[in-house]
Amino acid sequence: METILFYILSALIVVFSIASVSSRKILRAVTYLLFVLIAISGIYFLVDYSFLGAVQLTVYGGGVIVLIIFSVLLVHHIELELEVTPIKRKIIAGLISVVGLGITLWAIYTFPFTNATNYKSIEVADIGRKLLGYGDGGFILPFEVISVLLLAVMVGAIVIAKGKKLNE
Amino acid sequence: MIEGISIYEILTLSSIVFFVGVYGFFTRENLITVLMSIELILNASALNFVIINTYLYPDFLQGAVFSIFIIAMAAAETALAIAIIINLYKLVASVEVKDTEKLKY
Amino acid sequence: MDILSLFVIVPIITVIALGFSKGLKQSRIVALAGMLVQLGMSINLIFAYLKERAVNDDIMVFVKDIMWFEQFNIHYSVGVDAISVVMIALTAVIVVAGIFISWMVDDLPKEFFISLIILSTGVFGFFISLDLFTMFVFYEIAVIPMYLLIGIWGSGPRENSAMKLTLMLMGASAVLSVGIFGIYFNSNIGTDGPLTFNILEIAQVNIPEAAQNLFFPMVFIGFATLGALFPFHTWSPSGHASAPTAVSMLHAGVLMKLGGYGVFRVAMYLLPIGAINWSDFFLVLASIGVVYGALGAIMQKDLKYINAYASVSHLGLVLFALLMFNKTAWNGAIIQSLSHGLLTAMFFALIGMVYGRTHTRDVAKLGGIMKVLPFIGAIYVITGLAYLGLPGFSGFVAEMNIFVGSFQHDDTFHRILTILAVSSIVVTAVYILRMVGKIMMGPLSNPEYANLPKATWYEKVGLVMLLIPVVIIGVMPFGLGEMLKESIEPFLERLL
Amino acid sequence: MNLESFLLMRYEIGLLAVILLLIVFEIFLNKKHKGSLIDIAIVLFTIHTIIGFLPLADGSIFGGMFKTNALLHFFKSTLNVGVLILLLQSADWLKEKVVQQNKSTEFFILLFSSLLGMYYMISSGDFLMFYIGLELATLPVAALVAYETFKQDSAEAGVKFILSSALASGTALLGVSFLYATTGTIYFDAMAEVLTMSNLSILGFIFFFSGLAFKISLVPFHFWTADVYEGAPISIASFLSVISKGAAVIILMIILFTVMKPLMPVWIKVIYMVSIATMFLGNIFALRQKNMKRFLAYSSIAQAGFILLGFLSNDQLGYTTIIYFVAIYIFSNLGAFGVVQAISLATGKENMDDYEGLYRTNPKLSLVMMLALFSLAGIPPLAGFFGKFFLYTAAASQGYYLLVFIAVVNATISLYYYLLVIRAMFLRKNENAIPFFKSQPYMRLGLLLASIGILVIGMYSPIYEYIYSISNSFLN
Amino acid sequence: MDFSYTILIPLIPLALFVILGIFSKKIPASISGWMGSIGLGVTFVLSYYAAYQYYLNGKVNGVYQPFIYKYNWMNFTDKLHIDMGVLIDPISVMMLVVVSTISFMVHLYSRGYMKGDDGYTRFFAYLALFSFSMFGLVLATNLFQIYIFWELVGASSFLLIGYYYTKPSAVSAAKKAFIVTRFADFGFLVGILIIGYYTGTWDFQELNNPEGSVITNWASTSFMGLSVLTWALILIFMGGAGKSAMLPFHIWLPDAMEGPTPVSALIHAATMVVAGVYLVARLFPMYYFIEDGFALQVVAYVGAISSLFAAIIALTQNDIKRVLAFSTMSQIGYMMLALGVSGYHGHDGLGFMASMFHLFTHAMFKGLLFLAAGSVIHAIHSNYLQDMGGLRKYMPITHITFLIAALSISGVPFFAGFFSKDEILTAAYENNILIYISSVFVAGLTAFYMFRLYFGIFWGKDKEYEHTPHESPMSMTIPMMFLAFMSIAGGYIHFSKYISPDHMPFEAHLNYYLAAIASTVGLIGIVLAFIFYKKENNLSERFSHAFGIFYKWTYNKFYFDEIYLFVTKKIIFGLVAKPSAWFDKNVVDASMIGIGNVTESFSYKIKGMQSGKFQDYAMGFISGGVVIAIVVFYLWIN
Repeated sequence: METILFYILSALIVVFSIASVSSRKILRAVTYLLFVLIAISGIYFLVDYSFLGAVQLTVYGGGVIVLIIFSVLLVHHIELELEVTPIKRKIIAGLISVVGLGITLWAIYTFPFTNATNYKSIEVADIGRKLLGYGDGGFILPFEVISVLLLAVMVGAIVIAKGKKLNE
Repeated sequence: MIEGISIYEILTLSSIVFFVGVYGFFTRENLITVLMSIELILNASALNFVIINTYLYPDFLQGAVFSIFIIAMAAAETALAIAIIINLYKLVASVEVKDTEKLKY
Repeated sequence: MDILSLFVIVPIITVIALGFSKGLKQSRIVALAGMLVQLGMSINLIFAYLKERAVNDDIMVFVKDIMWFEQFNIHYSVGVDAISVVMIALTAVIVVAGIFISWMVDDLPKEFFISLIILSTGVFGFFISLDLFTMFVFYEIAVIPMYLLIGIWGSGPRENSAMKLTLMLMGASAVLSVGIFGIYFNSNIGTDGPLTFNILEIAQVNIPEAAQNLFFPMVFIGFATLGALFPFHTWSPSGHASAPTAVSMLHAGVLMKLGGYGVFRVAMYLLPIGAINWSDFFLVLASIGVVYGALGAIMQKDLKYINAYASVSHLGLVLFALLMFNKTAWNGAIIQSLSHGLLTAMFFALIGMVYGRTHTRDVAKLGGIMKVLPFIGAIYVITGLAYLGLPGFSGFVAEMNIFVGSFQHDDTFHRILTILAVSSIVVTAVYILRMVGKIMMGPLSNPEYANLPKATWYEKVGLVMLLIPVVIIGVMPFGLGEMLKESIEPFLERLL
Repeated sequence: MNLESFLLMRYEIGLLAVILLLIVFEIFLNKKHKGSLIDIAIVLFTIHTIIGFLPLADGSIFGGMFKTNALLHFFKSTLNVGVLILLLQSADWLKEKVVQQNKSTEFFILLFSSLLGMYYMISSGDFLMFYIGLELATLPVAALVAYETFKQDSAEAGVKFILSSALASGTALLGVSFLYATTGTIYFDAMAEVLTMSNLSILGFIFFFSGLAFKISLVPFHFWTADVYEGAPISIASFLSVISKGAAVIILMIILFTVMKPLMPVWIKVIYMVSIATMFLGNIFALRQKNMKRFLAYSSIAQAGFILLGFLSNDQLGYTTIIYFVAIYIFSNLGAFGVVQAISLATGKENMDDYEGLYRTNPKLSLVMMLALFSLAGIPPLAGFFGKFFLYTAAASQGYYLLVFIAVVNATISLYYYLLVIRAMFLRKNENAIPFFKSQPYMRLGLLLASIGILVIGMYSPIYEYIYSISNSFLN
Repeated sequence: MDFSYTILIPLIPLALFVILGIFSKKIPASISGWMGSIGLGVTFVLSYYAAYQYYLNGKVNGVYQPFIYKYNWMNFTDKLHIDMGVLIDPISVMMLVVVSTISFMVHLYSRGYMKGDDGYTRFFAYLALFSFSMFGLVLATNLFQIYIFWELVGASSFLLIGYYYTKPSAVSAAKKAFIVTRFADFGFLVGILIIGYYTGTWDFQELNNPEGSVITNWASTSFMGLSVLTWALILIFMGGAGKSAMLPFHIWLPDAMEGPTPVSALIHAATMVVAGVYLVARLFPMYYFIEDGFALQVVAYVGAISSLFAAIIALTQNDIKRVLAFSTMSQIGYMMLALGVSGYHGHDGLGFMASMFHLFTHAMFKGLLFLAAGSVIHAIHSNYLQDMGGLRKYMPITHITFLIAALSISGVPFFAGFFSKDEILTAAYENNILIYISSVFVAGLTAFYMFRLYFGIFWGKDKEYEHTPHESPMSMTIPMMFLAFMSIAGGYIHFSKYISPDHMPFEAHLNYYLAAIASTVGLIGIVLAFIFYKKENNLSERFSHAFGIFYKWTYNKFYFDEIYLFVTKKIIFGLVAKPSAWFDKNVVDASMIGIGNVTESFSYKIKGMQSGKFQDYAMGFISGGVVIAIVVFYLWIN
């Protein structure tokens, strides 16, 4: 059952991600992207990491995609079609991607992974403890630092976005 | 751990997503769509971390936590990128890649 | 303060003082004062050296050694032997003469003298260095001001010439630096000591033959490019032609000597086996340079080009002699360095004076200058004759030492090459006389030249300063030769 | 965990305090006096810099996520000094352009958070902290690159920078995930113990390396550099080329020599190739540049190639030389960018042709520029010479004579284009040369500090010796 | 016996040169002329005193002993060094006399001749320099010293020929003289080097010792079939031939007549040009003993051919100084051939003695001829025969002295030339009949062209002169008269008592039979000249027509100048120097510049990499990573 589910999700992910990067209608592309993100969160749920699945859905589905849609709406007419990429460029890009993918897969498949035996699902509480722990294996420091980062990015985004022309 | 699915399959999936994102990054003619490709790339990485954690090293939650940070970071990045793109749009009324080719050689 | 470091410190102080001076008058006085002190010190050094030599049998005397970069075992290490002493004296004389000749430099005088003195600092430092690193540092310090000197105060295609010169020389120094690393990382073979840059210490070890064969050409080409080794000489004609007078003087007179000196001090001393293995190859290049430079000089129309090619020929002789591994020839090489330095400086000074008055250096356009400028004309003729190796002048002493020494080689091939090199004296006569005959003698080519201003006192002082040592060496070579030979010996022993 | 161990993060805390204080001042300061925020920021940062020089213990906190040692102290202080000089040099620009738009506090917040990111990045003990530090160092700069919101170039550069860096960090993340997959840990110390050679780990290393190489602008990961430098405000270009690159080099060094040690045979090859490519391409592109910022961008790419020579020597000599050269490079490049900044501010001119005849009108500026460029070119007795010479020595000590040869050839090529600037300033005479102008005191102080650095760091050997004495502290 | 005072003989002129040279502007003409003359007068006295002392008392056991005073000047190796010093032996003393006499006379003469010239002091400085160099050369104790002064002589000759330096012809003549002799000196120097290498010494005493190791070991090394020492000697002779204007290095001598006439008299008649003869004489034992005199044969034939060749050319020249120049060349050829046919011991050394004898007498009468010619030129301001005629009325002293010299050179009995020439012919006759015949023929030609000159100048048609020519002042005529006296008296010195190759006096007698033949031939020449040129007639033109092409060739000096010009301009300049300059510019230099240009154009070619599209950059980024990965895997797997 899980196997089938996984393959379905995988198929969705691959198909929609390809659709997302090749669709000429921008809003459709955004939508496909949303599907990909949702499908990925599905995989998170599949591996019993529901917390992350939820985060994925909220942050991406709720935050990022909306942000993108807003910006798309701000700068485009809804039905605007994107410019066609020259075929030569597509071929080269595809070639690089395929070679890169090939070498990555080759590296992966030549590595003898041994699955862990003590599989357990990831609990939110564990995550929370980790995030706030300051001893070994604790992640309080990155947690704090990323808050600074978010602050800085916020400041940056605001200061850029509010920018006006000097002469005005 | 998904039954019947080894880590190879999932890593293959994430790699495909990654390189689809890369392909998108290469070929999209619109800055916002390029940004979307980046989301694919970052998602692939996050997926990797989660899968590796659960499949191989479930004792520690490093990968799992890492992926949370990646998602947060992706959001921040996107926000800032969009701010900058919007600013560009204000200046040149376009978000096409071809309008960002003034600086060259 | 030890007697040698002053040779670097005095110019630095002079440069600083120049930084605070204003206008031409102050600048030239400051520069002159500083360099006169330098000249006085260098003359004092000769006597101090002779005195010290009498009681001190080391290869180098007045050795001073200060640790600089401990991790690399880089020292600031100075010391002199007879060869450095005479080269230092040569430099001091030419610098002072150069300042006299540049007495009236009009454009940016302060900067001119600063650059000139920085250049000479590099040269002085190079001659006193015992450490390859400091030597290399001073070498580059000496090269770089050339760019500004030629570029700012030069004439003709000055920018391109300056660029070509700087790049070729720095390229050569780049090659050289690889060679120096090769020496450095082999400097503790067979001993357990640390790696070292000190020439005298490296001379104690025997670098493996393979390494010597690899690094000798690098070090040799690195230095010899500065000594205008064929085919790496092409920076020299255009560079000289574009340079202002004092710079040409200093450059041909002193800077190019660094090449031969470096070959002698570093390449041959530290890599003797490599030197022997490569000697035939470079000997052929040097011989070609000797004849080829002379032939090149025949066809030139610009006075400075003539002189530049002549320098290629004469300095080719220095390298030629050095590659003969013979005491007499080496002695000749060093005297040739001195002699060529003085004579070529005189030539450039004279050309500068003629050019400054007539605004042309085209042989075809000049003529009969002697009638108008008797002093300059007379010195010109004397210089020409000295240049072509007339007895009584230093050139003769040098060339004869080289020829006789080289001809003592047991190998027929070397002797045949020597005869080839000797043939250059004929070609030299041709171009020197052609030049002297055309521009100094004959009818006045241009009526406008009839009222050229006569030589001024500072020009005369500059020329006479240079002429005196030429004559002294030419007439009384005995002391110099003995002094040099003693210092040559330890270097020669490494090769034999 | 006690206060003392908390104080190991003194730099970070200090900088955060500066940021917070600035926000406070921003809130309470009268609108008319907004200009004095700049002075306040400079004073605060100066205090921070001075405090930075106080001695500090080595240690590791947060379970090894944050490490500190003598080398990092030294380097953070170096970065501080660099940023201080940069601030001094940009003070006028800020006053003239930024304060008007009422954006100066934000500028400092962004700049300082980026610096904070670098602190964390180089102090990091695991890949997560490293990643966050990297992003914290990068994202605010992206905002700063686009800071001149009224200029299209600035916006374009911002777009290019943030999108490219996102790709780079994505790639690096993939690489880290592979490393994680092969070792099961993201901690440096732990990974160093279990890392072995395998296809996946090598691939992981390469992807990770490309992410970091992006920051250092190594070929072929460098393409963004020139465009971004050209479009960005000069201060930011300077910051990118000097501070951010320097920090990235240090963390690259730390990671390569600690975590990646088992992969050394591989990364030596990578470094070798990349070094040659970087030197050549940087130089060849720099040859024909007319815009000074672009010119300096390519020059800094080439310089990065030289830095890589130091990586080939796997001993204290190599570490020392890398740090030493980075310090020298910081001062030299700051000198060059400072002059460009000063001239751009006074006249708005940024092209090499505009510099013609500069010496005759502005001798001091030209001299600083000459010092900086000659230092970059490696001309004695300036610091750059010593740095480069020691880099060559480091490479040659492992027998890489061919590479050293290529490097010295490249140094000669680089001399060519540095001389082109010298030519414009000194050799050319120009009727319409930039007229004489007097820079503001801050700018002059900034240039003076840079010049002193250029002159002193090289010849004054105790500096090298000090670095040597601390240089392998990061290995423990 | 002490000859150390002879060191003063070169030093006095040197001092004069230094003083006059440095203060040439300050010293007025009147004083400098006197200074020079007095200085040379002193050397003149010293030389004669030395000769007197040496020839009377210099013998030990009937052999003239050399006296050597020297000090070490420069060391090359342990063995090879250059000494400076004086060597007193018969030939050097004889040369001292010749040089000091002529030099003194020329100094005296120049005071009148150069009067009013603005370079007066300079002229005397040059003369002093020349005298110094010539004395140094003569007194040299070793080959290298001779080479040193040899070069100095060349340089002072350059200065003196180019004395009228504003005259292009003078300048080019001076250059030509210097360069041609320099080329010959190249041979000389190589010869010296070879001798230094193979024998380890340059000292004449060691080289010339017939029992010494040098001469006994000559066969030790050979090169191309000849002993290396023979090669060395031939090369040294090349140097001598250069200075002495032997074929094929003679071309500079006629042109050198551009110098002031006293200079021609001093340098190009009496002293410098015989340096080559002196050099061969100096090394005579080596020439004689090594390879059984092979090199000496070369000397003989070169001398003979040059002698004939020059005499033929002299027939047709119109510039009186050039005629004298070719005559000089011809007479030096005589001296050379005499050396060439000489033996070593006893009476066999006749040729050697004759050569020196002729050198002596020739110096006197040729010096006189030049001075007289100078006097004529001084009077009418032209060098050309066609501008002259009938001058005997205006210039009696010149006329008489010229006649004496002409008779002397023509070998008319009882004049000095007769005696010396007779000895030469005798020596030739005894050794090589071919050379003898040629020499006799030359004797006839000599008489003919000398009297062609004589009649042409002093008789012939009576010319109308713009300014009536008048006799030269006393300062000029007195030296002429003195030399006229010597041109007669010199012949009565018994040279064989003083000079011989082995330093042992022997007795030489006139060979009346041969003398008669030579005198007859000489007289025939005079008579023919009388017929042709005594009165104005067109006989000479008819003859020149009759000889046609041969006349033309002769008139153009057998086109030697043209050949040289061709060789230098076309071959050396055109085919060697020019291509090498081209090569330098277009290959060596261009390749250096080319490296730069290629780099720069490469830079422009690849600028497309930085296209401005950040996606291209990203492609570079990813593909760079991929390529590195592929390369690394490739390297790592292998």
